Amino acid sequence: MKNAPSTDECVEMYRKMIVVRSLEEKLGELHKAGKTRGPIHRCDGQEAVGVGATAMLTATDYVASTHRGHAHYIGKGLEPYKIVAEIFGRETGYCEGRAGHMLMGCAAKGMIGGNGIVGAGIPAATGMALSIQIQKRNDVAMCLFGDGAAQTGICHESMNIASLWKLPVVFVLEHNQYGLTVHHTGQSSVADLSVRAAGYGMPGAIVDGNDAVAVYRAVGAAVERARRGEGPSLVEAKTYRMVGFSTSDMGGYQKDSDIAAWRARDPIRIAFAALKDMVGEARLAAVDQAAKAEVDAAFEKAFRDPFPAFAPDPASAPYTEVS
Amino acid sequence: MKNAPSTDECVEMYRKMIVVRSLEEKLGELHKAGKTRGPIHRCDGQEAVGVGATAMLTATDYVASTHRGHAHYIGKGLEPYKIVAEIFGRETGYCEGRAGHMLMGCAAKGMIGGNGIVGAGIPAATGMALSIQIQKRNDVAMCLFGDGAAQTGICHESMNIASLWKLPVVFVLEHNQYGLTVHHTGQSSVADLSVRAAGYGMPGAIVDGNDAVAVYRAVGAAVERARRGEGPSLVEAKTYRMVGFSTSDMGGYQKDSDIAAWRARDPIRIAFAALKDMVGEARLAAVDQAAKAEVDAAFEKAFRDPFPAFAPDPASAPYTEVS
Amino acid sequence: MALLRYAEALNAALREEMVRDPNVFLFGEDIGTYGGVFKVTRGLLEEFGAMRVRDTPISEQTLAAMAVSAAMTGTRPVLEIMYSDFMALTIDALVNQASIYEYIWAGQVRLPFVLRTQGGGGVGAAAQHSKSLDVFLTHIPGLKVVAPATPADAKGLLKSAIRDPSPVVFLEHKSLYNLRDDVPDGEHLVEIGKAVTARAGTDVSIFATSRMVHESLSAAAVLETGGISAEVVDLRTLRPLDLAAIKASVAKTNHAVVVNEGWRFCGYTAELSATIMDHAFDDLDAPVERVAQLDMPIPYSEPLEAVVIPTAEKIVAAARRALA
Amino acid sequence: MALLRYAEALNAALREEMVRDPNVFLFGEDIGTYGGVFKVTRGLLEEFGAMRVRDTPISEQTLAAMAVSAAMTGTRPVLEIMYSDFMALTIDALVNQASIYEYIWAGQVRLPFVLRTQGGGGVGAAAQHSKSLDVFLTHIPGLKVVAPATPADAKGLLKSAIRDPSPVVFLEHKSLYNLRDDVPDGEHLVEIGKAVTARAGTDVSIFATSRMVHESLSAAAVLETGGISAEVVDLRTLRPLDLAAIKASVAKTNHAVVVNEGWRFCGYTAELSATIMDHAFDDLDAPVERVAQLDMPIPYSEPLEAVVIPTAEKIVAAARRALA
Ligand SMILES: Cc1ncc(C[n+]2csc(CCOP(=O)(O)OP(=O)(O)O)c2C)c(N)n1
Ligand SMILES: Cc1ncc(C[n+]2csc(CCOP(=O)(O)OP(=O)(O)O)c2C)c(N)n1
Ligand SMILES: [Mg+2]
Ligand SMILES: [Mg+2]
Repeated sequence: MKNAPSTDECVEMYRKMIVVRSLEEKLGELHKAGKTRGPIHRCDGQEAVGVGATAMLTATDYVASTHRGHAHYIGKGLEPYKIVAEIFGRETGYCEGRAGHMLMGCAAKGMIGGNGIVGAGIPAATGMALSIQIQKRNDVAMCLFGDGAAQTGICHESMNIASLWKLPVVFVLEHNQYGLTVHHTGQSSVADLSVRAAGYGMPGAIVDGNDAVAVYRAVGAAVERARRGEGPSLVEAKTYRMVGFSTSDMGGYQKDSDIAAWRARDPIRIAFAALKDMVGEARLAAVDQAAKAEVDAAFEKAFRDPFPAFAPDPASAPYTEVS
Repeated sequence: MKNAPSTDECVEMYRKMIVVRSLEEKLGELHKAGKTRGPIHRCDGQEAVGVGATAMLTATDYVASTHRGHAHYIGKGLEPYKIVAEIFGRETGYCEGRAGHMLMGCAAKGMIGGNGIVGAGIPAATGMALSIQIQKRNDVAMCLFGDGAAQTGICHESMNIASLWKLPVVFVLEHNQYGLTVHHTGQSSVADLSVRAAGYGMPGAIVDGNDAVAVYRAVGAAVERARRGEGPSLVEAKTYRMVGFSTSDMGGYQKDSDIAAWRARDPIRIAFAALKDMVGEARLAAVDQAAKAEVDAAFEKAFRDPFPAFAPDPASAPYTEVS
Repeated sequence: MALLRYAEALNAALREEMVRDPNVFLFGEDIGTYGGVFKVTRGLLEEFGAMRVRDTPISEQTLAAMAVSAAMTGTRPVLEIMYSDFMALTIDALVNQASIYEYIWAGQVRLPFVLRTQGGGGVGAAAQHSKSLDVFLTHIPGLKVVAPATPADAKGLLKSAIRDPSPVVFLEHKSLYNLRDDVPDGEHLVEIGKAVTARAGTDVSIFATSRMVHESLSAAAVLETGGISAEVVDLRTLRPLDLAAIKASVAKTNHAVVVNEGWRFCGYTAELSATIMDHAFDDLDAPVERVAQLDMPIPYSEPLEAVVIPTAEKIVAAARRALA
Repeated sequence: MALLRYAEALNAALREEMVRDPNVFLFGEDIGTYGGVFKVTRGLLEEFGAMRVRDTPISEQTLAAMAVSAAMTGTRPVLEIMYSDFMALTIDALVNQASIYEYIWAGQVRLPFVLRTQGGGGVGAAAQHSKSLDVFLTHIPGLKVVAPATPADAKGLLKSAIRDPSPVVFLEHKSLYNLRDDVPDGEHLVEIGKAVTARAGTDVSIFATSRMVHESLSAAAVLETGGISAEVVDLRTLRPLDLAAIKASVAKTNHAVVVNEGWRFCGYTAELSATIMDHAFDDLDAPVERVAQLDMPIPYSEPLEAVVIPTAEKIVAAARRALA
């Protein structure tokens, strides 16, 4: 089938999901130890969406992410070391420590970027797609966004404009059932948000967000369509956030039974099951080990790096003559 | 049939449409004569929507209007004289000349109110419906808004919230084919905007916006539903603006053939045709004459009224101790 | 009198006003089941039910507009906007809607709503969750803007805000929620538009808002050791501003420092400086010194953020410059 | 040199820059087929086609956000927001997005976009179509804000704005579009951040922006008849502000009047007053006088609106107070 990932691509997605999970778990430990600063939004359980949706993109394609972007960062090819350095405010981070975990960007890899304003990645990707169209480039723009973000006004405005102008953008909705703590039944007037695609005259699809291959296929088809100049699509990936909304989550609103049920459908477990007969457990174990080692090394190295020195921002100067 | 207007109601809608048309035409003449101030947005050709949609409401129901609100004002029972006085900035206007034609409000009649921010009436009505629900009142809130306004983010946010909370609000979309000068094919990604209702799990209907009775029936059903506590509905009334977007319109973007075709379907002509056998032409002629006379008298009286005297706004004082 | 955290004082004010007036209701993101991300609304859903304590979708622009129209039609909405950075999404509802109706409809409606939010930096929340956008609000006619610095004022001002017939924007500070202090029980109202002298002094007046009041008090303690007697005035209400209190203090000290956590250029300190120029120029022995945030985005990394946000040290330096 | 209306000068700037750089494109409501409600983009759709001149849906918030991200990715968007009142809808894109990236991404991206809008009162457009919300923009780090008062500056500043690597908000005035004056042909660039002396004088400096420059010139003519020599400085760029020009003028006249059409409280005149206090206190013989819009919504009726908007008479009175 068209848009199906190769076996190597599947292994690579598996590897990236393990990188993300290791990163998230390590961040969780460090938070408990009081060693993080500011809120950190982990995506444990949602890795298949971010990794699967970005796996077929090139470096000149753009991705606009969210506050919960670690899987998108890794999916788009960012290095764990520079991500970790940024999260810990080091000079060697992607943004020299100025952006932090939520707002990270790497223009060279087309990750522009994390965003802490819920929904903001949607018009951002739409604008990038406009830019691509005007420059007659063959690239696409993608935004990943949550079920909470789908209720924002800019989501509506962006989808309307994208469809009207047939912009090369792919809307990937990570439906993880919650805003921060508000269940989707408390924020979305319909259960399946992809039904809204019809209101913009664009295709809408639902996919199992815990199956990276399924995500790859559905999103891949949308990416191809966008590249052909046929306009945007909406892909709704159903998934679940297995940890707190951020490191400051005090809990109490997720059902234990839900968590258990979704843990049984852990995207890494699903990928493992699908791959183990294809490539053998040994290769997967090696991949697993290497991924974890890379993340461990990233933390070790980053923690030894210096903090940045302060420099003023010339673009922000209020006076022509600096006083 | 339920929700069908009585004959008297039909005659009353006919009368109100003539009041609106006379008002608009008189404003057009005065503008040409250089006697108006600021932009004025006429609704010639759309009278059946504003008048039909508001005909079954009571004074304690609320209507949130737009920049093009004259039919809504008259529909909700406002007096031509005080409307005209407001449009000409007189002390005797509904808002003592402070609001002008676009922003007029009459709280006592539940018209709150005109609004020059496109789309703003939609969350306004939604908030009023919330207020009604919290006070356990039996009233409904309605907004009328354009096909341009339907593309705004607040339209999306409001419809989602209204449906989620089953608020007693009715969304009446006046699809007059244009924003100011942008044809609907240049601003709406779908031709029939009511398809979007499905994205909020609420009923959506299309109605002939040049037939006041059809509008009354469709909106009336939605009003009943809202009053029963079953939540919001979207009614899309297809119509056409037969004059410029405002008194400053320089034209050039509407097709003559379209204007001619819609003129043939003038809502007043349609109402006349439907009524003339029911009540006789004589009664309609009398209604027509009285309506025009009322409008003429309104202008005459208002023009003799004084301008307001300036008074500061205590609510806006920047200092506790007035300096 | 009870020893309460700032967040608990706010919670008490909300609870008391909801008991007093059935038309008061709360809405906002994560305020119900979870009790608010800063736990200000904890327990209120349980006590008052889902009709009056509503979790909402993420739709700030519409929520603010709904507060305006709900207030016009018989209820007293209290809306929580989670971070003051997101107030950017409410500006249309405030400046194009809330601001105008009491005046342009010639008194036909009043708009008794409260929009609570919290701002401020210093905790590594980075460029989109740390800003102090006070002037976006204080510039708007028809709004009142308050910013309590203590638990007692948090309670007293919030109760007054809820009873006020006009829109009140209520600015909390993320670093004050855990501040614990005595709070009067029950009917404790603090008048909107009245500053308070947080510390009396004779040599220099420091006018400050929100968390900067505490930085100013620290600064005053340092200045004291250098023999300088600083008066710290907690403005409490940013609009309408208590001009009499400002004039009286400047008349006494003849030197003024103005402190606000927001950006300097076109920020709230600009108005304070200009107001003092307008009304107390002849009392001034030196130019008013402004202490504000550096004019740039707030960086994430701790050593960078520390340079950008105003501190007691900067206030001390400003006071010394004023007296030099 | 040609005699052009302000709107025509803007049109010439857009056309020239679009010819020069294929990555410049225009979008906004009613700018294409109709040529803009103020006719600034007249003829450009016909000349450059629908790919580069786009009519848009009514979606200001998203359009502004799209300008930001399109600018980051290789194009130079010029977005028209029809009325400055609707800028309220763009504040999120400006303060939470455009403001931050050049700094927080440590120079990885530049944001060369221009956001054109027009504001101002005096024509009976009422409370939602007449405001001057300058400080909502000038308060934001990372933005440049310009406001030409003449056709020549309209052209020269717009060309510079389009070539600027950073976001520029370009404030036009609805009552200036028909102002006709000489405009240099072709490559005429006016540097952003430079004020200009519109009229030299020795007794009092009047610092003004946009249409208020013309009111100030009228005021200066009146003052002249009373023997007062007023210098009128057209600031042209509101951010970054030309501090050297301000200091030089105040050093000469020792008296200052600052004029901006927006509201007074926390408005742009507050910053001008505070800036002069910060940098020229010792040169001042009297407090800076502020002339601004009354702090209230703009009423519709002509005699009411006339009281609210600043006028030459108010500037004359302020200059006389400064010199009293
Ligand atoms: C405009 C805005 N409103 C509120 C918030 C606070 N907030 C951060 S994440 C979040 C929930 C987002 O839900 P969703 O889009 O489903 O993403 P998820 O967290 O589930 O990944 C909220 C309300 C914000 N950052 N921005
Ligand atoms: C937020 C906002 N953007 C733009 C405008 C300028 N404007 C006024 S009316 C209008 C067109 C509105 O179209 P529609 O909603 O279809 O209403 P119609 O004029 O057709 O009645 C526009 C763009 C405005 N008033 N408010
Ligand atoms: Mg979610
Ligand atoms: Mg329309």
